[in-house]
Amino acid sequence: MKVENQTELFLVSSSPHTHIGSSVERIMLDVLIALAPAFAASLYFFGVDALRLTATCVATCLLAEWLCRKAMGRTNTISDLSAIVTGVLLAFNLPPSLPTWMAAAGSLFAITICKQIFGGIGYNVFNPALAARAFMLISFTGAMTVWSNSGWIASVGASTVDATTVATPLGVVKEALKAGAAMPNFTGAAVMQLFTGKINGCIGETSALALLLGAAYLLWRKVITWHIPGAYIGTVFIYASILHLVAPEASVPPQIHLLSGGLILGACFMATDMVTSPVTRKGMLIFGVGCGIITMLIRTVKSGAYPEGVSFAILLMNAITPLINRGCRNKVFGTKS
Amino acid sequence: MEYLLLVISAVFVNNFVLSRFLGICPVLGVSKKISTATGMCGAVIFVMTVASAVTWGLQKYLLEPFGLDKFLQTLSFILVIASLVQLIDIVMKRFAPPLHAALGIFLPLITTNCAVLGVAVINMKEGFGFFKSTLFGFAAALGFSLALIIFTGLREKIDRAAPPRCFKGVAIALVTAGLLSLAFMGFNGLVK
Amino acid sequence: MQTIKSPYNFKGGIHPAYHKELASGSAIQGLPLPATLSVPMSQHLGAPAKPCVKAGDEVKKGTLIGAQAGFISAPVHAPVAGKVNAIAEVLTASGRPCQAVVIERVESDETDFMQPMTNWQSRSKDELLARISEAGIVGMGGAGFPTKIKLSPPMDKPIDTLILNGAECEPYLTSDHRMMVEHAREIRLGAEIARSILGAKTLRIAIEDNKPDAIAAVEKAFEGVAGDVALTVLRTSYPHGSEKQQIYAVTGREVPRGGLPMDTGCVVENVSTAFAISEAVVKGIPLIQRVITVTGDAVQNPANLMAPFGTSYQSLIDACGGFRGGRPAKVISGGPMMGFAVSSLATPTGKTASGVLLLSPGRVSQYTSQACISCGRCVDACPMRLIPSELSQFVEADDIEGAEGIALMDCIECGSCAFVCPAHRPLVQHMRRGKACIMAQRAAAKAKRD
Amino acid sequence: MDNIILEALLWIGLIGLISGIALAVAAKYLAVKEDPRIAAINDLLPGANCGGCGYAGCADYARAIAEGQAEINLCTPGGLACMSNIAAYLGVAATAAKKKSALVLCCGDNDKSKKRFAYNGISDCAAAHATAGGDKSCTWGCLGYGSCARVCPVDAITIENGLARVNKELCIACGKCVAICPRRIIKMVPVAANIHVLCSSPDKGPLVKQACSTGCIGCRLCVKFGDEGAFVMDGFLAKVDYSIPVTKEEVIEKCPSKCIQRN
Repeated sequence: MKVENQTELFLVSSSPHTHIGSSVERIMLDVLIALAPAFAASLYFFGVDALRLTATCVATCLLAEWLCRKAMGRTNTISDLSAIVTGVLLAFNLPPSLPTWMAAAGSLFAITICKQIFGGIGYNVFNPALAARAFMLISFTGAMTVWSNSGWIASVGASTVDATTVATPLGVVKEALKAGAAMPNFTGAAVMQLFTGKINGCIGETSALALLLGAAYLLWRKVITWHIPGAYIGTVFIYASILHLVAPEASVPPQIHLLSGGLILGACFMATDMVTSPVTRKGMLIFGVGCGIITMLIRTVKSGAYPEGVSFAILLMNAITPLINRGCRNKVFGTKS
Repeated sequence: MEYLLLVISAVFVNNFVLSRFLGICPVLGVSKKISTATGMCGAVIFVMTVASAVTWGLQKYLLEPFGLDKFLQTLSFILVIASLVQLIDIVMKRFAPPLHAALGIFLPLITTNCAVLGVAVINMKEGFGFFKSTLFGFAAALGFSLALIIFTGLREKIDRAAPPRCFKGVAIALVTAGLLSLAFMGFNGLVK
Repeated sequence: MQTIKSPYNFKGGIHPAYHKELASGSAIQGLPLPATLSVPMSQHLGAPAKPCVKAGDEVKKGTLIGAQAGFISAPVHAPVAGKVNAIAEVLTASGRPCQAVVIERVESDETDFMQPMTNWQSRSKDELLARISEAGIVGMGGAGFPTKIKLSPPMDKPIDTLILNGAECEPYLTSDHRMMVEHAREIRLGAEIARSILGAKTLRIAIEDNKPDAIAAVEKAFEGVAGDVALTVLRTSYPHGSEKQQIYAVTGREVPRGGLPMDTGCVVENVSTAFAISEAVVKGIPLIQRVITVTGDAVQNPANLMAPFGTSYQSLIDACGGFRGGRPAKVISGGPMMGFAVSSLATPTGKTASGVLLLSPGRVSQYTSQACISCGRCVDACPMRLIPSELSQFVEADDIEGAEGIALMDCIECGSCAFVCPAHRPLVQHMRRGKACIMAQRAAAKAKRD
Repeated sequence: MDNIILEALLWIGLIGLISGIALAVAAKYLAVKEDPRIAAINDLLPGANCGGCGYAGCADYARAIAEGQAEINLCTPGGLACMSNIAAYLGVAATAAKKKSALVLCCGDNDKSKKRFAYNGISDCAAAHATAGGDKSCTWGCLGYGSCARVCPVDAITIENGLARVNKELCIACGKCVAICPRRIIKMVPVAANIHVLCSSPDKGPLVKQACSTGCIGCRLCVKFGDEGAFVMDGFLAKVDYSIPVTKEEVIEKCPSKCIQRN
């Protein structure tokens, strides 16, 4: 549609003729900037593996995007940076020891099946990175749940858990509870460890501190609003607090829920994905609350197959986003009350 | 509690459409408009609940006493369900013509909706009693409706999407259904 | 008279860069008139006027050249003295072809005005309305709705509030601003005339707070007006000049969906229209010229010019020292938010054109055919609380019925959505297309019924 | 063994009988009077239930036809034969009785009628037309944004260099393009006719020349040299009277602006 105007003709379009100056590229760039602290943290905690996975995912996503657009005979969109964002987010959701080819396969799935088949950015119905993670979790269950030992288990004194089993914090708890053991003892130091990120987990999700820094940047740049992360984290907090108050021995304290299992990453960076979340403020709140409830359901029902559940919760809410949008339209100006 | 878990299981965990992959055809067929989809949901909930009850009676009082359940189950169930749907079709045409018009060809198609036969067969396999069978039929239909309505919402969005030409229409709808069923895997194991 | 801060803030709206400083300090001035003027017969909403002169006729300044042609229509008068060259077809600023009377100007002081109405207070309401109609006065804020009709609401819609619109929320434009600074007394007179016609108890003057000198001038001029009169200072936000948002900001009343401002007991008149009313009633001068702001970063000396209708944009630009930095990329009639981009500098001015905006290539952003990324910024910006993203996608998919179902017809085309859209989607154009389809369907259905 | 088979048959038969009776009773007492034409039209449709017509299956489409809500030419699988059968049954004129096809009455592509301005907006003719009157110099000519091509159910219209062209082999004369063209320059013409005046501008010669190098300037040469009555003037625009067959093809050469063309 853009006109290359070398001639002396005036440009004519429908109004308005001025623009605030924002662009999709700028939004994506802001997201990347916001992800930078978390990337730094992942390099610090996981070293070369973080770099290997992130580079693999980004490169594969870019390549897949380029190839898809080429094959469909459409204008190339790799310059809008959305493929890079997908690649980084997917990499952040992978365990450090994952083989490179699996990361590449997941990235390919994210871009081709979850995004470009629908026509590219804006048309996809599920967050590509999350859908790809769910796909990998089911296809490569073993490799997707192998974690390196960061000493967190020892620090909470979960002695009942087999010392060779290396799991994420919530995984530890779930295994312990399934085995009928007592709730591990969460010391202040253990919580602090969760906050800074020295724990087992996917490479980008561990450091709550770095992620919150990024989220603050996004809020400041007005790329996201507080509604989705606020409602999501708030719901998880309230739900976990109630459980903890009712049965302190059998449930994880709320602060552990908030700081682990990729909740911050999911709430601030994945649930806020514009394409797959509602457009009105009311819809965003419902979306966030829904994500929170489903996350907690998956986490706390003992027989559940997954200890964490952020990705599935967001995916499920992605699925009903069109329905939320339909039900949460604003009251039009002049509607009789 | 047991009944509640049964319902939750049938609606979310072992969703008929997204987990057992039954009844895909009406989901693809009537997911273009939310109004038609809700009508279809109503019809399916009604048919599946009634069919569960009727087939339970058929099994309990006819097939089992006469030792026919081993080989006549499928045949007789289909026969009963088919006539039941026809009956509903006639009744609906008489008393709810707009709904009948909205459902169009898809009402007779419930006859061949494998979810209906599926729920009857699962009921017998699990050895549910009358109440449990009926409840399971109802819950399974709820699960079907949930999937159908979610899918309709998505469908309205993907119908406006711009897939490559070869993926337009049902193809992209099936891809979406696949991804949706991937998302539903999150409920795995919540209820045994 | 008191000055109050607007007690109500409408939801949504945007804060574009205003660039008013380019022309706001420049006093209203005349311009060297061109040799010929093409006066369009359609400078208002409704049926175009019917030319009532022919080639070769001599006209004086103020001679009727186009007769009112229907209920919603307005007459057109000769803005200068001269000889009618031809009745030709021109493209108006909005791009629609219409008939125009081409006048070859002669230097002459002869006028053909109406009788001044000294002591207008003693005149009847009908006399005053007839004068306003005869003078060809239409809303000068942009829509061009005949003022006479606006000032004669049906009996069952009593008007209690007259709002003078001096918000001028469009970026760049300063014509109303200068009118208020330099002609506040005449505006007051016009407002009093309109108020007495309407029998409105309350009078409000709405001005955005980015025009302190206009506020001061209006405060001074309206000193001593009797009754419930106040100056409402609006916070600067686009689109405060839109009737619906302004009525809300001033009175807290919402114009009902599908309704008109008079349903809330309000009538909104632009300050320039009030000026035109006072000129027509007190001096007998029909509406033949207006202040037009020539501005933008691609014009040498931005200015506010008092230009007779039919002056070509080329003459206006010449009077402002020509282009700055080469040919502009876009020439806009009106402001950047709701104005029309024109294709030629031969476009003549008219009653509704409050500005000519010239933008250099660097200031112009282009629309693209990118997909909506559902960021929801348009939803936050929409002052009508619609969902522009969804509306545009419905229209794009030719689901006009679906778009109508989610209030497409409530769109006021203010452009806030497209202004903030990071995907640079031509949202307003989608809305216009959808609305045009619905209007066509309705017209067809009506034709079928009749 | 025999016994069991017999028993099974008996029971199935019995269930069938009961269901059948129940249905028969229901059908009798709960029957809804229906327009007999619906069933008849349904029989004429192919019964593929493909939904290509936009209705939920053939029966629904048949009902829509009987109620006069739908055109009879929407069935793709049934094609022409199906349409003429329905037309015969309903006693309406089959649209294909005298075969027509759509024709774009303009031959001014982007090289012949230059742009007045650079249009930046949605690719839709009505939208382009509403933006400053359309970007083509000729305000009567084809805008070339392809609204007709998009609405064509059989992909018979292509856009070449800013000009729509109808492939008359493919055209089914549904009239959708005629209705959607904002400039009203697509007309239905007999398929048999093969010489046309491809211009719609009623303007005087000099104005046309300014706007387009191939517009009809109203020189009347075609009227003079063509067959008696085959070309008629409508103001400054020549038109073809399709009731008169054209034999003198030299008019194509005679036309100074080359807007009389074979198609």
